[in-house]
Amino acid sequence: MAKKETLLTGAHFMNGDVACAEGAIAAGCRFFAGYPITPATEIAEHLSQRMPEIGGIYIQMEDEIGSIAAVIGASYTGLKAMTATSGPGFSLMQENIGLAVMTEAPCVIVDVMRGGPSTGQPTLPGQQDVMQAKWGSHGDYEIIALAPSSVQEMFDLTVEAFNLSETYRVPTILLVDEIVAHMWEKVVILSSEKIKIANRKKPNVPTEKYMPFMPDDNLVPPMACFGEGFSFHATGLTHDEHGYPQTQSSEVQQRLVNRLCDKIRKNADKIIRVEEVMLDDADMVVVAYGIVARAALSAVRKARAEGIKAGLLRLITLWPFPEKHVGKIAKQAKAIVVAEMNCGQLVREVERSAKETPVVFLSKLGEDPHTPIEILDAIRRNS
Amino acid sequence: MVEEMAHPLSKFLREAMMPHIWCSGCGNGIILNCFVQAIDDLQMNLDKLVVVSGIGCIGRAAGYTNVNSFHTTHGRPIAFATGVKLANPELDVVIVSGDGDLFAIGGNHFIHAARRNIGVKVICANNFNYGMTGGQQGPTTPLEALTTTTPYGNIEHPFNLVHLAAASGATFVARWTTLHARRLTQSIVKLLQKEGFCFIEVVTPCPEIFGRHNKMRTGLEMMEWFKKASVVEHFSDPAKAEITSEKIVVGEFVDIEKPSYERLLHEKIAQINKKAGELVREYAS
Amino acid sequence: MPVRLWRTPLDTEKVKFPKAEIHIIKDQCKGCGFCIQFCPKKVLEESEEINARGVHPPKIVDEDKCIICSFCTAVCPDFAIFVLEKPCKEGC
Amino acid sequence: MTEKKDLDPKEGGGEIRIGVYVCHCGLNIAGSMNCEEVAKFAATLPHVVLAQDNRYTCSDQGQELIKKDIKEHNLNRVVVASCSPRLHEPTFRKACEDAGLNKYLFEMANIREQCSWVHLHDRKAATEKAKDLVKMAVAKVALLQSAEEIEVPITRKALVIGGGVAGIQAALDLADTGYKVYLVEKEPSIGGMMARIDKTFPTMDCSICILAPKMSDVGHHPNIELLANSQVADVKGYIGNFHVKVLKKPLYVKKDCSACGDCSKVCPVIAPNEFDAGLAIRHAIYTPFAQAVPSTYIIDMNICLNKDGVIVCDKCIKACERQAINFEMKPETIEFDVGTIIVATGADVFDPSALPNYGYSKYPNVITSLEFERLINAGGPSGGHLIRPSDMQIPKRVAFIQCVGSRSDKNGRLYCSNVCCMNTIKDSLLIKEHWPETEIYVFYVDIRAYGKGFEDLYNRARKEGVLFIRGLPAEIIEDRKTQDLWLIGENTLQKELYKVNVDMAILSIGLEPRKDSETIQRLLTLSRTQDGFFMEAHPKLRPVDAATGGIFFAGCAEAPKDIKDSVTQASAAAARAGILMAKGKVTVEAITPIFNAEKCKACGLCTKVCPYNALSLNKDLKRIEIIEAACGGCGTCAAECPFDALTQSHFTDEQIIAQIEAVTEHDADKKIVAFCCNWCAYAGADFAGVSRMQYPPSVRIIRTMCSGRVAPKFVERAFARGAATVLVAGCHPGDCHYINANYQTQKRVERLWKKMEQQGLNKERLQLLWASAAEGERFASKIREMQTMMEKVTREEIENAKKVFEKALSEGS
Repeated sequence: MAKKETLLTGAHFMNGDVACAEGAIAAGCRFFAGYPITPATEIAEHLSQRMPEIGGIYIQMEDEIGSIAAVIGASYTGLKAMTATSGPGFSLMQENIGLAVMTEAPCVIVDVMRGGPSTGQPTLPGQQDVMQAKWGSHGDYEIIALAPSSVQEMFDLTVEAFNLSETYRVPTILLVDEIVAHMWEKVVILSSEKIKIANRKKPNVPTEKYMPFMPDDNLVPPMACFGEGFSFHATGLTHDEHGYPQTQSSEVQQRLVNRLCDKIRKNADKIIRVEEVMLDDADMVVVAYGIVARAALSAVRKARAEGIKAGLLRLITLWPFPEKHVGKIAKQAKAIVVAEMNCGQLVREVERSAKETPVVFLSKLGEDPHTPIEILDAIRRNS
Repeated sequence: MVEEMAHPLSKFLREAMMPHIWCSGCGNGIILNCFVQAIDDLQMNLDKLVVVSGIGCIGRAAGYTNVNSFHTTHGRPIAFATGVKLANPELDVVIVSGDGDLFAIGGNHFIHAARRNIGVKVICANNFNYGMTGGQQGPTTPLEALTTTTPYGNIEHPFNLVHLAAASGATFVARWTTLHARRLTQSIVKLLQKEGFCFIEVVTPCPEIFGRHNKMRTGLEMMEWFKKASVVEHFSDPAKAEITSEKIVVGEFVDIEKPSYERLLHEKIAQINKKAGELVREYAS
Repeated sequence: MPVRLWRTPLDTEKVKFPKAEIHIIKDQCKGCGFCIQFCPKKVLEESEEINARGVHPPKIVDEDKCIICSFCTAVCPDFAIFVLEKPCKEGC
Repeated sequence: MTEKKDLDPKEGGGEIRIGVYVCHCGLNIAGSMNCEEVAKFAATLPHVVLAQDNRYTCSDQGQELIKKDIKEHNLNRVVVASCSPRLHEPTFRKACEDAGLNKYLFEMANIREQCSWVHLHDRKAATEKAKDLVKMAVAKVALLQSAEEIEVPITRKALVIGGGVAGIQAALDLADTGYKVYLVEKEPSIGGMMARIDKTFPTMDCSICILAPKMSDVGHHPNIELLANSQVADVKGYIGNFHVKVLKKPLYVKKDCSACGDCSKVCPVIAPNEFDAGLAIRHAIYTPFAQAVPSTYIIDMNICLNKDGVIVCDKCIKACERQAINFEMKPETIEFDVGTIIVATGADVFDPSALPNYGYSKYPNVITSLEFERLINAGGPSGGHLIRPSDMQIPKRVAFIQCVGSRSDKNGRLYCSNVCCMNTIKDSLLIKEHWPETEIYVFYVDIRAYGKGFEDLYNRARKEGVLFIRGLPAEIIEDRKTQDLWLIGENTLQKELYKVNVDMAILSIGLEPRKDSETIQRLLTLSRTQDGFFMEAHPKLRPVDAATGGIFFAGCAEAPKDIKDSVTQASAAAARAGILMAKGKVTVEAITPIFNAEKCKACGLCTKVCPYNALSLNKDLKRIEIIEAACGGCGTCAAECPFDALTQSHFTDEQIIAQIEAVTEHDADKKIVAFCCNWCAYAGADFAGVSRMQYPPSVRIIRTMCSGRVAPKFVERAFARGAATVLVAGCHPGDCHYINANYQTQKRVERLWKKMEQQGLNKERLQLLWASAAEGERFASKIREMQTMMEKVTREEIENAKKVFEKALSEGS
């Protein structure tokens, strides 16, 4: 493969969007379809230059609906595919994210969150799409969403997003806040053999025996692609293991929709990643993700300096929600402080998992994220 | 007279999904018939054929065709197919969908795919209304026609699809009615062999849902209308090829050569990176 | 040069056309009647029998009149009719 | 008019000196009038310095005399009273020119066709009429002016209409001479009638064997553009400059066709083959016959299953390796310019089912001579075996029946079809050749074996034992069982009835004018004779020319002919056309409009009536501009102009009025003043003369080129001068030699009728007649009718008319 030359192995100074793009390339993404939108545009711009160099496809579609649709098409044709957008575009994509879920099309959607609702504040940060990422499309489904808080993570988690998406045949969302996306930091890119890559499972049955939606033991069906000699059908309609529409059978509906949820729920432990800082003895726990987690960390350090037993639970995987981790620390903590750049979204999941433990919520909207002092005050007040 | 013999074209159909859902007198079956006939005439490599459809009665055609097929969301088959074609230019990607799917909710994708000249082939069943949802007015509903949402007669001017396709840059544009089954098959054969974005509009009877409100209660009556009104005018000005109750201009309107998006793209890729992967080779020459 | 052509041409008997073998898959028929209506030789007509889908499939009136143009096959939306050439015995 | 005193006498200037020559034309004229008296009378007329009569003015001596007199007596005007100017005007004009006198200073008085021949039995009246005619001519000639003719270039290309043997020959001759030829054939292949015939008489050549090479020559000739399956849709323009539109009907098979015939084999539709007269079948996609040129296939859309643009059956499409079949082909119109046109449209055959007594199309064993040709032909449906249709058996006894559809006033046509006798004789010998034992009867009226080698053939047939029986059968009866035939009739030589039993009867059918002759006639403004064939310019001296310049005839279009005559005439026509094109230019008669700027009010009426758009109104200069080359010379513009700003040279108002006044000087109330157009009415009057049709001598014909030239004021003048009745006569509407100028005639006459009614005058006194050059009788009977009507016109009616129109004229001027 032409992979060796394709990777920018080594240490670089770059911004989050570029790191994301490079992460995608490292993950083996060879198809990008998108539509210009601030603050995700740099991802498209960078890939428009890089994709041709590595024999990949870059296309700017007529809108975000077309972008996600093309991504699903490319995915079914055997390429790892991605699109990148921001809130408004993310909303437009929701229907076809549902299609990707229903047809189990591996793909990555990067949502660089800005201030909403609607056009909102295109150039300012936000963490307001967290719930949309989980519930945005109609119907019941589970999905995977990751939240990087550094430029290095922009790279690493993009690779991770592709790996999860390929493994579980589920659209995977990289929820980035504008600050991380536009922040410049050092990024170290390892050589390809040191980067772990997962690819979708291929069928190992004769073509005529192939059933596109017959799951194996981990509930994920092996995936054939167009042009590989398996003539199969896929549809957004409720379908049986052959992929044939079954619009009248509640039995098939239950079997299908439950499996689509279970393949994520039952594999949640394998999927979920969090960062635990000074939690062993902590009775004051801050829960944060993305750029906010970085302020939270320094707040926790300051608190420790004041003798407060503070700790940080940084969520890397937002969906499926790490409820076990929250539940565990809830048992030992007096209170849990949740800081998000929204009016309270993920805090609801924390409350749900924390049972009786009180949860303090710090909201922040507009230009600046929470300062360490703001978070420290909250720690002080509740300790 | 023998009965047990199988229909010569049945090998192209997914027996499990037969009989199809289409009403008696509906022309969608004829379109499917002509399509698989064309595949047969060309002896196409079925592994390399992908049929994509959107939502609507004809949307089921993808599933009925026993090849790689994908039934997308409403209005999106062209965008989906764009991804497929770019990801593997060796595939023959055919979109079989309806007028509402392709030109109302999906109109934006259509004009841009035509403008880019992506090498996907679009066969549009034009039945003048939204059949599957019960016969609402659509982008091709004739003026004054009665539908379940234009009970007092349609006041919207319909699209002239062939004109739209030609203006948007399609390299092959044709219109036939389901009565012109043979010519339709011939045109599909051409469409399948041409480079770039190709479009065929097939005017098809929808007696149960559309016809019944417009004094054509049976498929036969609608087919007789096609017979009476159709005029073959190859390469006539698509702008003048309107559909009225008196005249339906049919024929092949556009047949030009123009490098496809995927050809240009992969030539560029080849220039930029000689060593680039699989995709490059076949276009590098 | 317009001459009135009233005779049966002397060699009319000599021209032989292949005989048709019409296959109707009755239960697949939805009774749209296209095959009957558009048959140039009016070989078919609606039958009295009612098939699995509750419609009257076509029946053959005169198979010898069929010229195997197969237009019925082309305009059948239900893949319910097709025509083959009768295996050629002597005299054809 | 202004007398050109300043001009050279030879240009008509100076004192007017007229010479009058009254011709006896042997006894043609002198036989029914007193020519001396006419000459004496002429001598008394103003400006006449010399008048004499002689036997043949058109003879060399006659012409020499005129030349001599012009020189010796300084004549500057000449009148010849003899035959029709349509015949000899060119002759005498030439004589004048030779003597240095401008040819436009010559005038003729038509005292033969329009006087002596039509008043054979009234010497006195004829003589008086002749005097009037001479007087009119003298009056006009005095006012004539010299004129120069302008030259128009001739396009060196020819159109041949019809691809039978005549058209083929004409096309090849012209093409070989080096001219580009467009050959237009209605049928999918050229070859026509000759291609269907088995053998030719009298030499017994294989017809197609000698024709086929010529056909393929046409197909390959670099100078010939063959437009088969096509029809002439429109012809505009004039001699040397015709613009032609041809409608090419679609073949539905592209040029790529290799004529392999695979399509025909699979085509499920069959129909009787026209080429084999319906005795053999062809498919809906077919080639007319083996040697067809162009050798393409064609689809007969009348029987093809693919109607209304719907392809039901695609067998031929699938069978055609070259993918040459195209159901979308549409008729195309091809346009080009030619200088000459040869009409070789051929003839139709008589349909004998019109004669129930012969039972054709009722009895299978009654066949036509054309069907016989296909039966006896080796390439025909029976492979050359003469079989009778009922049982395919070779007949032992055969009868030929002659003159079927010819020479009969009730059953078909009056004329002799010219080829049937020899054709039957040939056919009888063909039978004898293959089946010597066959009994052959030929029932005839007269056997006409006039041509070279014909009589020998006739005698051979008699020697071979062919029985010739004079007297056609009255009827044919079929024996129900055997389907043998009984022929019953009278042998007019032996004055006895016969009842002959035969196995098969062959009707020797005649030739007819094409059903669609009328179309060609209208397109080219031609004339037809009473039998319906096209009329030549002169039966003796211009037998292949049409009256319309630049158009010629070849083959059966002009009259029934055998192959030899058709070919001869074709070569003649080609030569005539070639002469024109070789010259490269043709002079246009100086009869174009004369414009008077002072009088013009720039109303533009003239531009509206000009059939050739030769006039245009220059709004800035407020004047009319004239394109002389485009002008056809009808003069209808001059008639239309309300301000006398336009007149037609050589037919000026003054000249015509002078003629009117000459006629009406004496006994106007006993005269019919007739204005006749040169091409139809005047020619018709000539034809009446040639046919010696008698009619009253009261009529005086004033010739104009077109009835459109007849200005209302001419008619008004005639009435004002006390004329009893006036006739305006022209071509039939639609046949106008000047496209449509005679529609103006109609309008003007209708306006006059209205006026007469309003003034309480009997409008009957003004008559309008449409008569073609062939309708001599129509003209004659109109004169008779007007004579009786004239006798009823009372004195005061005439006086009233005088008053009314004098007033009108004085107001008018």
